[in-house]
Amino acid sequence: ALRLAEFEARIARGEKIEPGDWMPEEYRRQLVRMISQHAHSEVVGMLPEGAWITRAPSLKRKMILIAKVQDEAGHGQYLYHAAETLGISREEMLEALLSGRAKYSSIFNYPTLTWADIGTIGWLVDGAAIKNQTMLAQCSYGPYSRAMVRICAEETFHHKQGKEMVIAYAKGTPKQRQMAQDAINRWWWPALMMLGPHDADSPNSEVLIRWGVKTKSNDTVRQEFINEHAPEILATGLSLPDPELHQDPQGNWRHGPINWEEFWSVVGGNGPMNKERLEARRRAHTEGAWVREALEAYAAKKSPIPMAV
Amino acid sequence: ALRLAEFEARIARGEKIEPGDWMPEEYRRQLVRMISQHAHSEVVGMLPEGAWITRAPSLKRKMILIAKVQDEAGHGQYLYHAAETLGISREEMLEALLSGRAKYSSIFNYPTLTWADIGTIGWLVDGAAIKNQTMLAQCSYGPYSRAMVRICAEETFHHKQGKEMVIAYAKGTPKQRQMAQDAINRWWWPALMMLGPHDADSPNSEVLIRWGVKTKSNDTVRQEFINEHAPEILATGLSLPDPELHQDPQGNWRHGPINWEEFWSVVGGNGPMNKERLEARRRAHTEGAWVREALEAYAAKKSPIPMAV
Amino acid sequence: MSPKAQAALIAKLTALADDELILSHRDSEWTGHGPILEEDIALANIAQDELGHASTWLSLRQALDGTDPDRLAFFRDAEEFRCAQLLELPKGDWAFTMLRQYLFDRYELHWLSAATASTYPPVAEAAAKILREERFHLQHTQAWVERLGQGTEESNRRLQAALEGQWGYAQQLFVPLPGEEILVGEGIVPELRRLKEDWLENVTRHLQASGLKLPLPPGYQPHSREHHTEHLWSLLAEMQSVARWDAEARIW
Amino acid sequence: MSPKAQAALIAKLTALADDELILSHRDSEWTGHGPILEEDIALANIAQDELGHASTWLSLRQALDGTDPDRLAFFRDAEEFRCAQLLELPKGDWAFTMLRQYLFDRYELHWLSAATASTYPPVAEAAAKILREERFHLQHTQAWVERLGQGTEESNRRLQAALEGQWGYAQQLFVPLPGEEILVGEGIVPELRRLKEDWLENVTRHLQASGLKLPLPPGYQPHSREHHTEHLWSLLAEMQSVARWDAEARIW
Repeated sequence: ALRLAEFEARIARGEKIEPGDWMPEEYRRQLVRMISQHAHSEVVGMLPEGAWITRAPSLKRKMILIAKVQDEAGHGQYLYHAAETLGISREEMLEALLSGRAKYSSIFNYPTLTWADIGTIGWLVDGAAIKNQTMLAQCSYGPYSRAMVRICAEETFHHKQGKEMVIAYAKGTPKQRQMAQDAINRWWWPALMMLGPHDADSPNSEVLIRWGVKTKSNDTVRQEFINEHAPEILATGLSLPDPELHQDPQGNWRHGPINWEEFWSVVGGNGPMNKERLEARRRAHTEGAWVREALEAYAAKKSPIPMAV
Repeated sequence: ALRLAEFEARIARGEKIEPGDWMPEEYRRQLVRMISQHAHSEVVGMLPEGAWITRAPSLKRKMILIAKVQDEAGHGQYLYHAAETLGISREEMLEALLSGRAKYSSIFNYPTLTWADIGTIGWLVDGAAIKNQTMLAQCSYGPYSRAMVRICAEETFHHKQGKEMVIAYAKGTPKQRQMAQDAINRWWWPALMMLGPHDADSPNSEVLIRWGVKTKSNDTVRQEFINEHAPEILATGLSLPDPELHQDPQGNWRHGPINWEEFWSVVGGNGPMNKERLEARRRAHTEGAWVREALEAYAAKKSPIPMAV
Repeated sequence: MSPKAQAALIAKLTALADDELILSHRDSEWTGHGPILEEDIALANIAQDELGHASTWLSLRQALDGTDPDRLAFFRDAEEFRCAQLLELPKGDWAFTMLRQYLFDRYELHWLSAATASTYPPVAEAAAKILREERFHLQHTQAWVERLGQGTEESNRRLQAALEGQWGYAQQLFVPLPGEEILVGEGIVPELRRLKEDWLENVTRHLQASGLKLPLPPGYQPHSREHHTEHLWSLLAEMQSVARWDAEARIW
Repeated sequence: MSPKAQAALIAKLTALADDELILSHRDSEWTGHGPILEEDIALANIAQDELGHASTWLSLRQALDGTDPDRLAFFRDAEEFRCAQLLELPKGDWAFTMLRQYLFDRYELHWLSAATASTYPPVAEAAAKILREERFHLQHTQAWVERLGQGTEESNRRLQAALEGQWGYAQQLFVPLPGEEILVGEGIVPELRRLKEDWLENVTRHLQASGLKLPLPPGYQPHSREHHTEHLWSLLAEMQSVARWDAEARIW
């Protein structure tokens, strides 16, 4: 109890908790859950976007998209490292993902149906992620906080590129405009949902806020996201699929009711792409088994010189 | 020697040899070789054309192509049955194909690169095949002869459809015309080659003609093919890739020198598609193994009621 | 027919055609790659029939609004297609293909049987004609489900996996189009809700008798034919690649 | 530069770009599906570099004849592409992908090293720039060939199979284009025949040291870049599907 008080005092003073430091088991557990979930989201998130690299309609867009998806793999890597500082191995985390025990962001269980989805994901999904990550960059756990700072910088770049793309299509040909509108219609609500349940329904929030893991509630972050994105999207001439959306006297953009039934159904494994995403990861893992075995066999032969993989 | 004389006398009288009849071992061996090779050609021949079913540019063409490839599978089936009457099993024949010991028509080791290849194969490849098969319909071995009669009727239909398609594109848009010309350029020589080496270089021809298996030499059949097709193709306004091609005073269309080096290289396994064709067949066979095992297991459970597969 | 009913009928005929066209595409991907030569023939035959049915439904639409069937098949974009998502899923293994064809054949049989009583004679006649072919398909795929379900452990496992992957998608076959109630009201097409009971009872009985585990959790169930899977874009990119390759060509 | 040399240089730049573009396409098909996360990153990096090189060569062409690189990449048909067939082959397994990249990297290293001495400064400069990246690629893929060749029996078997599938195709990298002798004569590009000896010696040594069996029978060797494999049409149908989807669009 003394150690807990000391721990909470450090957090209250704004100090960062570092890997060697004492921490409550629940703090460790919650961080492992959050960071690994975040890492998995980056890795699974490569799938819906990666599938469009081969179809990108210009050399420039293709280059931007490969670089973006590569960054996501890189983010997954930092985040697995950050989680490892809490005493869990990458293998354990992967096993939890592939067995379906671990979660990843619900948003990646929606399909990418047209090229405009790529811009829209950059603008809305990365936009929502940035709001969340900016908050997490203040996190009390040092490695997670530092990973977030680095990731946020790159995501801001992706966000800008996505926005630029959607705006270009909104001003483009009728088919391009229609494709952009369709993408906004499909991604708007899932982007709001990905910021998590309303505060009243968010079971972990209280302790996470007390320990400085989260510094803002889901609804606060969501409001920040809407306040930035709703007017910008409307300014392009595209519409948003929420007839109740309006700005209140305080200047906040208020949304209509969110379909939480859909959210929980997707989180529970019944989204359009849950099965396929997990199967794609499992297939990559299974089909890569012989490669990993070959690397181990080779490393064993060549030891003591360690192999850099 | 008496039996051989009797056998040759029957053939000389134009009688058909039937499965139960006595026949020289060499006659049986040559027929097994030819019929199984012919069956394999039908089955392997499904691959270059079948790959375009999903890309056929109109509902009518798509329908015609599925039907055609299905017919080829059917021809494969008749021919395997015809070969089985000579005491070889389908499994043995398949094994010979998949191991690379058995041959199939060299023509299917060329790639189908554009949609016009489909029409061109119908016109030239089926056209060449028909010349050969019409000759084989006179064959002294009853089951092969009857299979040829049936197959020829269907191939004549495919030939007509292919010709109609190429003529339509020859009269079509510039891109269609160019695509048709390119296809003719690529398939003309292989079609001439598929009728086999010159008579002087054809090791099996003599005995096959004596026993009434073949009733015409390779060069004779090739001349028939050219005499029909060269003027028809030229009449569409397309050209043929043989600068020496001309009609002689007897009315025969004479071709320039054939690149036999290429022919033997393709026959020897080094054509553009040899590896891929064989691998596609092997993959289908391997991936279908569990299905065939399931059928056997099911049949064993349900016996004595025989299963109709 | 009222203009509203006509618009609804045009939409319905398109959806019927799109189901058949896309299923035919997936089936035809097997051509030359089947596990047994005889099955290459049988599946090519089914693919051909389904393609023929697509043409039939499109020609009924053509009679109503003059649209060219080839333009509809080869020049519509993914978001304009109205096929059910079940039919877009990649061909998978032989168990996946046979099961999908079975679930669809069984649905089609119920739908066509009821549609022979359509008050709109072209639908009634087309349904009667197609029904004859579909009985053969069903016989064939029903037998395959039984053989694979009762074959080896491996074949049962693969079929069960296919079922788990398809069950939620199959339910979409019974979701009516917007406006379909008008057609049902006028007796032009059968009501899907009713057919679903028969279908469910029939397939459940046959799947269980074949050794498969049911009921299943509902899983993801697509609810609108305006939305598709990630696979449709690529499927159409391939299917339409020749037709769209030459902007000037009018005749193929 | 003479008009003849200019035409030959345009053709050569196009072939250089097409090789990189198609290889990049095949590599990028792995994105999200690699055997190890770190390798997803490394291969995406290579794909990105190759795409960058394609852009570089196309921009050199643009400087000569004003052609827009995007039009060349997205609106040319298969028969107008001038890539080597090796690069069109489907991605295969990890051994296939690593080996192809290795054989190509090794060829490119020799070519680029020689091309830094080009009498046409834009080629010399581009070669020097690209060479820096290619050294890293080669280091990476060379190490992979060794690891897989000396890893397990399975990895050796797969690599050997990949080698047998690619060996004949790889020889096409050293077949000059029609007219290329003009460029060689003017010192604009290196002569391929000479590079081939170095390449052959280098790859043979490394492959053998990695436990692979060489020499191999020559197999099929494509001899003209005007002809392609059956895979190119489908690859382009996918690659160009968005760019061609909207005939009016000029900006993507």
